[in-house]
Amino acid sequence: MTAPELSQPMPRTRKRMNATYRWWWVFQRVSGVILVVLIFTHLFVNLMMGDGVSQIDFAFVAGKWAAWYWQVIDFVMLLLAMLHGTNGMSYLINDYARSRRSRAILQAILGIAAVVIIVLGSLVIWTFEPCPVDATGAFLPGVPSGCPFN
Amino acid sequence: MWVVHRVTGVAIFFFLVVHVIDTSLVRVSPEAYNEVIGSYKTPLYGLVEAGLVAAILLHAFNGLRVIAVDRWTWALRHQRMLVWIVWALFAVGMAGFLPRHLMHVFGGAA
Amino acid sequence: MIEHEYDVVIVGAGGAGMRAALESSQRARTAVLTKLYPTRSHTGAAQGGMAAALANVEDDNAEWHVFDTIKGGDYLVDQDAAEILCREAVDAVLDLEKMGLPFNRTEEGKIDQRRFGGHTRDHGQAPVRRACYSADRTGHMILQTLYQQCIRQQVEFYNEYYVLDLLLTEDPQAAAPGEEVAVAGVVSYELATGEIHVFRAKSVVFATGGAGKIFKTTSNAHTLTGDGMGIALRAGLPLEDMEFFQFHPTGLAGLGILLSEAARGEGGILRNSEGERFMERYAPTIKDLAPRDMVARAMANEVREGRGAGPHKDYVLLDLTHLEPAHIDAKLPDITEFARTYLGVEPYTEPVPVYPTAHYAMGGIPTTVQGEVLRNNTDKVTGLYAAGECACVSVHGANRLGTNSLLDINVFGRRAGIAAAEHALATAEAAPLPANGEARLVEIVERLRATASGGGTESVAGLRKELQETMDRNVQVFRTAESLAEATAVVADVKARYANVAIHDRGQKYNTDLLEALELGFLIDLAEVTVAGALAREESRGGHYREDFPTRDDDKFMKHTMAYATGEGVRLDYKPVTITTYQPMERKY
Amino acid sequence: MTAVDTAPAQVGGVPSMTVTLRIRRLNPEGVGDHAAGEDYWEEFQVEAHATDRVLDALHKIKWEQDGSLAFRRSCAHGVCGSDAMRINAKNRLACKTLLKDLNPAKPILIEPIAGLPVEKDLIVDMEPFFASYREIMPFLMPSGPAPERERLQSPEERERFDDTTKCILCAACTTACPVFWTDGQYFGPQAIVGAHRFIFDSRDEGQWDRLEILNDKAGVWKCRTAFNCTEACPRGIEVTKAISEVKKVLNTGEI
Ligand SMILES: Cc1cc2nc3c(=O)[nH]c(=O)nc-3n(C[C@H](O)[C@H](O)[C@H](O)COP(=O)(O)OP(=O)(O)OC[C@H]3O[C@@H](n4cnc5c(N)ncnc54)[C@H](O)[C@@H]3O)c2cc1C
Ligand code: HEM
Ligand code: SF4
Ligand code: F3S
Ligand code: FES
Repeated sequence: MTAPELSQPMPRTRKRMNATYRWWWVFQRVSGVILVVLIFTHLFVNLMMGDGVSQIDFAFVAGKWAAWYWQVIDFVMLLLAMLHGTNGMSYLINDYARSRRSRAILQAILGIAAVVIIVLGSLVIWTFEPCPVDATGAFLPGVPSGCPFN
Repeated sequence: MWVVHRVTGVAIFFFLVVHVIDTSLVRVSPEAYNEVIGSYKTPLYGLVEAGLVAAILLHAFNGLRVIAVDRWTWALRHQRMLVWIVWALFAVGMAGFLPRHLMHVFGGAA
Repeated sequence: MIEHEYDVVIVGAGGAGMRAALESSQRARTAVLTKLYPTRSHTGAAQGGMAAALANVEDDNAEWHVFDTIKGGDYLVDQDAAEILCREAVDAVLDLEKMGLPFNRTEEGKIDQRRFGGHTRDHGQAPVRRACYSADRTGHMILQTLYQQCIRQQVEFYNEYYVLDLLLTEDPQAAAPGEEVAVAGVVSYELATGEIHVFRAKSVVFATGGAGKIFKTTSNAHTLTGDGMGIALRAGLPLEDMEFFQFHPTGLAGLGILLSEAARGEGGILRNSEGERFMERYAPTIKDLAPRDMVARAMANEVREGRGAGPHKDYVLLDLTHLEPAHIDAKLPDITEFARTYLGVEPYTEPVPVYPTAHYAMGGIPTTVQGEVLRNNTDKVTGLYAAGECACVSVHGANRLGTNSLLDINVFGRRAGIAAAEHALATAEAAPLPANGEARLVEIVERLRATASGGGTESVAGLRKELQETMDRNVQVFRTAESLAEATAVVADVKARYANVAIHDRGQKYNTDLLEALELGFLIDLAEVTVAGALAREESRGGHYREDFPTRDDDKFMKHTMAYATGEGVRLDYKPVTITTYQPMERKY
Repeated sequence: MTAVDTAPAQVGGVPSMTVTLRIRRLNPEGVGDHAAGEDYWEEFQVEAHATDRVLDALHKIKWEQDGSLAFRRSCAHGVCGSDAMRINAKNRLACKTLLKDLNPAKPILIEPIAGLPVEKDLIVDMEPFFASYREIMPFLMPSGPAPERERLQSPEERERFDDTTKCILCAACTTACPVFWTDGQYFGPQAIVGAHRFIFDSRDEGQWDRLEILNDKAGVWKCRTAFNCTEACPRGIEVTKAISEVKKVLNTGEI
């Protein structure tokens, strides 16, 4: 009688693995940790310090973004939050969209929205003009009082 | 807890979208921005804002719990306790924020 | 009716069925029919271990194992079969290890072994560590490992297909001695649809497990209704040694859930209400590790003589409190949890109430050592095989040693699988199916289903309860002519009323009500042959203890019972025991 | 009669009580006013002891009141995995849940496990569940020629995967997982438990094949650490821990 071939070794090689899902999973965690710091500072500065929410106006924003580090901080926050949020939303779409088609459509919408928001947001942060002027060179109404009059 | 994390995540996401759009108005004109921001300074919106902060706090603390659970076996074994800690931190955070915020919203608008 | 054709059909996907399938499916086209998903089979409930003289932890050899098996079986063992069992044991264990079974390990990384009842060194000198184990879930690991290998080999399973009839070319009782009777196939009922499927095959292997549900208090699953044995009996084949039923000493009192003998192997002690280690009186050498029949009788005797524990003085105590909790957790995690869950007893600090529970059918479908089924003392049924608890080789004789059954299913499951496949390969064409072969089953099913709409007055559960209670009361550890006569009468009454049984579910799909009724039919038939065999065997041997004939009578009863179902009731015949090396001696421990 | 009376022992006198069970039913062929495939609740009352299991109560209903009630069961003591069901909104084995551990004053809610197609009453189609299990190649894949005796493995190496060897494939975990409910693409926690058992077995060489499968779309990254699985597991397997160990291996590349 032949011995059973029950424990014959199987030839195999270690393959390169698709990193997409893992990468996003890690990103979700890393960005989460960084976001905690950023968002808490953001909230604290905007809502808790000084006059809280009522202090926020153009002047407040202008005051902040006058400093380059606030620009950097807010940009990083925007980017991470959007990527983190977008990926999170994409998880949800995957989970809840019933058909292949609706899944593809929703993912596309999400992707476009994310790109638009990120581009828009970064433009705003980086090209911010604390003392905007109109076509004639006059200051727009509402500019901060600190803007130089020339 | 998983549901809470999902719901808060989605809420924050939508807020963030709106928030970026309104902030981008600073590029349009200071007046437009101030106008929109001004409309946020109603008591109703103040409450919405409070809800938003609540969502962020919850999502953040719970997010940290999830990260901890994935990282350390100890946290994994004590995850139930960590859930309570998340709620406790959330309560503390809200206790620190709410009175001040509501004061600004209802009292300090002038 | 739907027809299928295979080389080999295996009925049952427990340890024996899947071990056979692994062999058969790599040689021939094989289907496995099982009434449960394979992983639900009761092999998964086995706890303590699987015997093999690996000698990993102390001196041991197959010869001693053979002797213990024969002596443990009170010399009713066929010694040629016992030799095969014990010699092939080492490979059976190593095969399982190679398939991935996670045995507990020694410090050197070898398979660990523990003590078990009746297993001794050097012909009874002292207990020996022979049971290979995986905590107290050895059977679970065997079942999982075999299932995993079946997945790997892509074995074809028909899950939730109840085999309910066997098709033979001739009526085996009408056929003359020497005349060929061959298997043609089996008839099965698909639970999901209620459809009847006929499987034609060159070889059929029965591996349908035990029949513990003829008793009320049992360690066996609700589904262990002895279908395979019942089918064989109805098809005109004999059943061997059915009066030998093992009562396991340590069932949770009142429930029957098993606490493995490993509990005693690891140092647990049985005590009566006075706290006395009473086994010292019954088996001075190996005390609590005496064979099961002796321990079960000792316990019942303690209770009978008023030394039972508890408010009704109707159980004894299994004491583990002197063992380290860490040791208990490492070696006996599941059974201690059973005590906590079901009795609310904490085994670290309290002794556990236990009482004998119906556990294992030593008897079954008679086979040769290749698993070939016999239709009388000598003639085989061509193409029909049986292995596992439903078969009787006979390696367990009058009393099975603990850990020898997991061994049995692996050794003889493998042998039956190989033999079935090789027979199929050597056979050009399966025997022709008898015309209308499924008619017998269809008729029964239709009749039962019709009762759901009226007619029929007896309830399945009610009859089953009466049957089980009488078996518990009269055919348990102690038996007498009187108690057996009472059981005979009750079984006959239940059988008569069974003709009038009614079910509720009139549906086709998942009609479990209908199947419980069919299973009850088998239980009744098996109870009948069990009682008949017990009444005729006027001696005490192994698991069969007659108070009116308290000694073993080798002159009259050194022979296997062969019970046949005939139109006029049970007919008993006898078959000689194969003795090769060991002459019967008095059994003392 | 001289044989000893071996009527079942009663451990302490347990008083009996009436309990109500509300069972989620479905008949694929229709019954009474209920159309084929319609699901509905039905209430039953049974006399039971506090120490009875939910399975005993279900049997009482089936055997004394309504034989058409369909559910799976076999071993009746929590080792075969047949009777996972939702009892008071939690996945458990009916044979391991004692009535005294539920609130007997309120009806006990019994439903089939969620996320798998219901066939009849409490019976669901287990095929998708077993398909996921088969997917992760749950069998030892050693390399090199088999040794003559056993492959050696130290007690410490054996201990690493002990927890996940206990799985009885009952599906309580997978059908409690909210991610499994949502889309049905997720293999579910059981498949990861099944893979874990081999990934951490020192004798196995097929880990990376399994890890590759679990690293993919339907694999471990879908787990949201909801812990429902760990809470549901009747064998006390730390399912979420097993999942997290698999994630760690994928992240670090080391086993
Ligand atoms: C609680 C307990 C503990 C035990 N512990 C040990 C131990 O430690 N050591 C030891 O050696 N032995 C032990 N035993 C005994 C041993 O486990 C069994 O004898 C053995 O597992 C039987 O295996 P089997 O393959 O014959 O049957 P089973 O595993 O019972 O399988 C029977 C199979 O047949 C199928 N089947 C049944 N009827 C039909 C039908 N009509 N149609 C289709 N399919 C059908 C079932 O679906 C199932 O797949 C123990 C037994 C019990 C109950
Ligand atoms: C404040 C710090 C934050 C932390 C610590 C954090 C943490 C996390 C973590 C760890 C996850 C992954 C959960 C899992 O895989 O189980 C996650 C998911 C998610 N996050 Fe955040 N997050 C933060 C901020 C944000 C913000 C600002 C948004 C919105 C833009 C957001 C939206 C989401 C969404 C939608 C998900 C997916 C939820 C799911 O799939 O269940 N998070 N978050
Ligand atoms: S891990 Fe636990 S809950 Fe899940 S199938 Fe296995 S035993 Fe059941
Ligand atoms: S419930 Fe599901 S989400 Fe993960 S922790 Fe368990 S698999
Ligand atoms: S019936 Fe076996 S697990 Fe419940």
